[in-house]
Amino acid sequence: MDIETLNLAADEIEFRDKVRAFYQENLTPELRRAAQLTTWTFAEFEYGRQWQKILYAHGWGAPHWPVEYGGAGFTPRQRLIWELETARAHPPEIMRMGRDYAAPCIMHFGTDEQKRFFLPKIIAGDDWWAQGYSEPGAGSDLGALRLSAVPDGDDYVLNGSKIWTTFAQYANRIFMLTRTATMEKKQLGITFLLVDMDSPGIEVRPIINIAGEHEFNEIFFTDVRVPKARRLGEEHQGWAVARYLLLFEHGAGLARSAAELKRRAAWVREIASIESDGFGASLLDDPDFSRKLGLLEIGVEAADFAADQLILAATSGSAPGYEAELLNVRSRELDQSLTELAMEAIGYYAAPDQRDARYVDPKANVIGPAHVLMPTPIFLAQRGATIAGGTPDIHRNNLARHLLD
Amino acid sequence: MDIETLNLAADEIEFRDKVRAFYQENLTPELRRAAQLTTWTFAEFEYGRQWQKILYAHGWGAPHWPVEYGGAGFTPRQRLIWELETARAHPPEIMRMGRDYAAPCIMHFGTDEQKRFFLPKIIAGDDWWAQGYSEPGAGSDLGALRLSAVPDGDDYVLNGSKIWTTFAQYANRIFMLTRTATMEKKQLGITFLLVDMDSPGIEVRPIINIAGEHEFNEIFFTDVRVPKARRLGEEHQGWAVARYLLLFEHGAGLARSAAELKRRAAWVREIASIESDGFGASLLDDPDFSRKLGLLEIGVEAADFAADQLILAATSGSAPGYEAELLNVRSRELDQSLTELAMEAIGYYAAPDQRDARYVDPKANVIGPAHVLMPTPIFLAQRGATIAGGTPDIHRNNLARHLLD
Amino acid sequence: MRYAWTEEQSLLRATLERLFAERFNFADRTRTTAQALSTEAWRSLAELGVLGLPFASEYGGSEGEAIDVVIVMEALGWGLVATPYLSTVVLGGGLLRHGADQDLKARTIPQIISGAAQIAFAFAEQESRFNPANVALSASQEGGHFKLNGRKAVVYGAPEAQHLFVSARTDGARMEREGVSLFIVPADAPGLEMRAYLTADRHSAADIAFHDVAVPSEAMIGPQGRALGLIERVLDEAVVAACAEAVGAIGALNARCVQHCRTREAFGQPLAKFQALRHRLVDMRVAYEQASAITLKAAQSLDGPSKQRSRMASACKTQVCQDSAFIAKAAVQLHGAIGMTDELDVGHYFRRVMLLQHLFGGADFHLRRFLDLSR
Amino acid sequence: MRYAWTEEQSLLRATLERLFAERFNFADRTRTTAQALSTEAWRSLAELGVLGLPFASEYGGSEGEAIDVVIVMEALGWGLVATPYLSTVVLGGGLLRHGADQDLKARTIPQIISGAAQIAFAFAEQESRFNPANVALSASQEGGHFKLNGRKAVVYGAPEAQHLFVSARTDGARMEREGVSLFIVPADAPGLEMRAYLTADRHSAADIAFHDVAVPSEAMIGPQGRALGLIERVLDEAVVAACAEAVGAIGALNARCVQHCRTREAFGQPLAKFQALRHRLVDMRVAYEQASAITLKAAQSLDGPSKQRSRMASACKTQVCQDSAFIAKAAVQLHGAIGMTDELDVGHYFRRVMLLQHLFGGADFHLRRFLDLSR
Repeated sequence: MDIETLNLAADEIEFRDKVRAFYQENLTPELRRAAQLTTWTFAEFEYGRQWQKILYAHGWGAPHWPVEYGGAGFTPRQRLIWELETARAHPPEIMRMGRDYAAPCIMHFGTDEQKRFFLPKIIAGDDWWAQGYSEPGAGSDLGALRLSAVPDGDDYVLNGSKIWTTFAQYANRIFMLTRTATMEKKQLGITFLLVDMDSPGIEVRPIINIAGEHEFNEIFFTDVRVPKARRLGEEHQGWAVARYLLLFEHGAGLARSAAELKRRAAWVREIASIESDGFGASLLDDPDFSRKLGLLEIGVEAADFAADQLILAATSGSAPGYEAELLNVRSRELDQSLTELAMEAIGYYAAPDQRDARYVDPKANVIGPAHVLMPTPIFLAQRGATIAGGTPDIHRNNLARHLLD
Repeated sequence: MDIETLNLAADEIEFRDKVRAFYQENLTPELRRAAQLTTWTFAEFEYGRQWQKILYAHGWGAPHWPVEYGGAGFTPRQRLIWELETARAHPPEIMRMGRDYAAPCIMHFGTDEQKRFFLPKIIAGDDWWAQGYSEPGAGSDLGALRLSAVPDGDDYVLNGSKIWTTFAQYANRIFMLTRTATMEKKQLGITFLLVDMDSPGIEVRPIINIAGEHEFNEIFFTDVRVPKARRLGEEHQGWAVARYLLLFEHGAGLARSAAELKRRAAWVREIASIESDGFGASLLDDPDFSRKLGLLEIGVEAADFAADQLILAATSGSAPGYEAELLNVRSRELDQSLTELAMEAIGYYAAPDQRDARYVDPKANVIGPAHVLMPTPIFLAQRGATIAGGTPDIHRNNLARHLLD
Repeated sequence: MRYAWTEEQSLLRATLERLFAERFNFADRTRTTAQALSTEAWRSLAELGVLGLPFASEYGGSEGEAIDVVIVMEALGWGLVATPYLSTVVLGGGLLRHGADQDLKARTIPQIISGAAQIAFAFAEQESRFNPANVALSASQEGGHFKLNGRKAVVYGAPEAQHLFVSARTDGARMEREGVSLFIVPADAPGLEMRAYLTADRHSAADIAFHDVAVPSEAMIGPQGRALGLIERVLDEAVVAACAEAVGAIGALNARCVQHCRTREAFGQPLAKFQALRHRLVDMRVAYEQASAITLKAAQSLDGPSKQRSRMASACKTQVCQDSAFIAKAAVQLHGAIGMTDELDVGHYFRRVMLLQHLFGGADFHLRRFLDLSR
Repeated sequence: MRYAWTEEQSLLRATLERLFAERFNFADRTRTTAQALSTEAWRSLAELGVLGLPFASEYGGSEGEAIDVVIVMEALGWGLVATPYLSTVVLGGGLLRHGADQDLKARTIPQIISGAAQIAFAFAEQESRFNPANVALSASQEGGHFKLNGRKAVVYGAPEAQHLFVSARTDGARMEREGVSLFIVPADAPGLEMRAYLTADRHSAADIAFHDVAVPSEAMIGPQGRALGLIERVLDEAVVAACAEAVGAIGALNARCVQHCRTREAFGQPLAKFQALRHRLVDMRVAYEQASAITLKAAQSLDGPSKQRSRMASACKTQVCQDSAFIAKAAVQLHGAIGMTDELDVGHYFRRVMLLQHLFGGADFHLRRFLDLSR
């Protein structure tokens, strides 16, 4: 969505300018670079951490939270403007599992004690949460969870392992689904726990991803004791918490992801305009390349418009749901195709392994021109866009159920 | 396959020249036109009939038949040369259900009486057979056949209907699968009958196809009496006959279909070289059009080479089977894409309904230039290429069974 | 497609859908000819005032927006109702609205609205493919009038039209943008020779030959040799209208397919139980949503700046061509042999959708145009 | 792919498959570095005499056909074994076989066959993309020798090579076909500056800068300014070889996927029970068959007339790029999260296949070349 199409009222323009000014002043070159060097969901952790502290210092640490917990109390329109301006400014993506996933659940299911203890540390950027869902052998099928939590006095004793826990190496807390009973309905008997990463018996094993980066981890739990006071919601009822959390994982960020898609398309166009076609013209003049780019740009226009309609409907209170999932399937295909096109654009320079040049504080110079640094790792890492959060097959299964059953 | 790649021996060259000369002399302009005006499997019936009589007069009415029944006694190599030269000459396709499907089954399962009676009329082009397989509600699923044949004295009494019987309006005989019993295994209880189309109680209803042509029919059977002497194979064992027939439906014509694919590609290229791109050049110079054509031409090269290997393997005795089906799936996609490209090439002139101009003896002049006559009806009719003889889904099911189970 | 329709728009959609479902559904069509059907539908649309939607109130129109035309075209596509709406109201009406003088408007628009007059726009030629500047038909000035000589190809709606708009070259070489003029010509003008025919999708069209067809200079619309801007604007509107019809048609096809998969059985269970088909139906729905979105977006751009208008119109055609062809082919495939017959509406939708691909330029033409306008 | 292999060819295939499966399978690799592995593999290939396949017997080669090289490359692809075979034997060996004089052949080819010497071919530059005639690196004659100045980009095998073939411009403007010459340069020549690195698919490569690198005129291969024909012939051979490696790799990926679907369970049943996946595996197999067919056909054309040779090589790359990218992406997708890790070979195959796309020109470049050669 172009913010221009919102025809803003005077006070909304004022708000927009305030937000723009904030980004103008606070996004340092390092922070901008951290955003540009992001291949997957989150920016290099340290810079995400710094950014969250800056946001917090301005009272915008978690604008969407209720005011009582430190939220900014934006109106739906202001929230929309905030998201659009954020997309426009392109700050580093913080490790959002605490602020955007755990926190809302703690607000909804947590005890006063839990709220008092956890929420301030999250918004302040002092606590960082990992998400302990998947287990080896249980990917998209959460019903098959096996990590056991056995009640013992005031504690649960945890044994088992979690996998694909993004950025767990930086987390000091983890919210996780554990098996406290085996029942007829497999979703029952799951309990939602809030665990300290420094608990004795927790061991983190890094998993290097296809782009050569340390995104994922496997976490082993051996007789890890977790106080029952750290249970969120009822025992065996963790599924209710997980379902509630899902709302925030999906519904949120429609505007952001549409804007990211547009940024990606513009990025590819820029790379193509720099690259040579080998015959004296720019790659952008190559009929085959421009054709592929054009088709994707048109797809982005369509996805962007569809997103607009859902966002406007959402701000006026009706839930997207099914249509959002439809749009999501298409948007991820578009995004992956764009990343592939970017890699195609840089030709032979797609090949060098440039990991050391991809830190905010780089350990090596770029091999080749500057614009060849990111396409390959982004292409590789974004293969995960159709794996994390459900494969296209899973989404098509859901959508087919809605369509046919 | 290019016949050049066969490096022929002297006697084979002699044979090839004999075949070429035959086509040279006997393919009249009308017969050539009949072949060019074919949108689906068979040429305008009357010209196919004429052509079969010419073939028969030269002793080539059914070259692949055993010599005792009038076959030409070709060697496998000669058979291959014959097919390639036939593809090259492009004679009208005859309504082949009698000669190529029914006859081999009669030879294999038939009584001497049946052989003596049917085979000579087929090869002479006096008898023309329809294929009575599909029924309303039972498309690819032959186990679900319901048309009943009840024994009564020396006859069976038939009630029910057959559908999608191609060219049945020209047939004087029909071979058909009938239900004589309902058993545990649904394929059992099916009986294979050879029926005269002029039997009392048979009624033929034309079905106009998507190209506006009368290809299909529905045939209704009401108390139709068929002598038991017209049963082919054992009672309830018709499935064995059907399976045997399938070998001939699939295995055959690998070389022909590969050659047809190449002819189709050349046809599209020719149309594109005639058509204007609207900006002063030929459509063949349009980067988008040429791209699509080139990709298909390359696909055809690959399919052609794969077909060659199967043909060579087959002439040396090993059965294609699975690989043939794989190739088939791909070849049909390629062919349909080529027909779509041909229709795209002629732009606005794809629109006029030119049925009356498409007879060998036309009832109207072509609207627009001559080359715009065929693309649309061929495109429309060829949609059936992925329906008749099994949909891509059906083929993928079969192939997956072979690949995975 | 989620969209915030106004109350009037929702009412219009409902009315048209009911009309076409009740009075023009496919099952009844065997009873009547294509022409008779078209005539009757045309009368109903006139009665509903739909023919006046885009026109100014001073001529009896209802001052509708571009979106309203999209609604009508989508409904026509959904109902598979062949009418001259595109040629008469969108093309003819568009040329009148944006190009004609007061007098001509006052004489012609009321005839359109009442359903009394139909119009066709003859712009394509055998060699022109999709380039509207590629005009060979010549208009040579002789005293107070022009003489038209040449041919136009596949002019939709011409056989029933009273007035023809004709693009002609008054100056310059064949493909030059300059030198293209626009004339309005009575369909019965001496020297005008029509070969009328039905198209494969049951619309009415004609090839037209002009032999010294004489028209007065007042018959020229807009400035001499500078009609291309007007023509391109109206073709942009027609592109979006054609896309809207395609969107309606593929919406109907998707509905047919879901219905078919629920009811038709194979190997002992309904088709809707096969995962491969389930996923295909989802992909068809995704494609429909996409086509629908880009069409609405393009419609919103039609009255904006000309570059963005043309850019979005071309984006729209590019996208809708792909999505509609995918859906139409999948729909026939999914219905199997019955989808290959003239007896089921699926095959008729298929032909319409596939021929809409070409109308006013195919996906390739518009993709290049989109790219040129994106620089 | 059904193909009539000779007995020797079948034996070679079996030998290499066993060698790579037993001594170089992915599981063992964590124990050793990429370089060490490559060196060991290289030694084994030398011992088997595989490095001598394409060379004439007078230099110790075994006079093999183009198909034999395809067999080796396919096996390397299947085994995911990174060696300098492509750079040393196919590129270097090809330039020697088709371009070098007796003396140079006699000095160099035995070194290659024994495994003692490696060669790299520096042809690409930052601005050249896939056009081998786009050469800016200059070679200026000064008395009895030439001075090379300029840069070459992403030269595979350069860090380990003793000899470099370098395309340089002795005459004409940047993109002219005339004026391109070929030189052989010692890797340790003064003024030659290498930045060595590993590629994302664990091959060894370098960017090379030439500062007044002096070479004697005897170092020039073929006639001055007329090396492009030779270069294009060898690049055609390399294209087919690269495609063969890709075919081997996607064959292995398909096998992995079938295995994974049989064993991995989701929602209580093996993946191999889901129709959508079953059909995808069939499509992957169809794509593999197609890539395999066009590669063999192209190999058969390599020693034929140059136009058909180049036409089929380009057809091959165009087709194999599409099929291999489709399979590689589908394979990662189908394995899910585990396919996204460095721990499973699938991700390594994926990177190799995706980078092979670019090598010697991508699908678009070769499609246009195919079309030009089809006129």
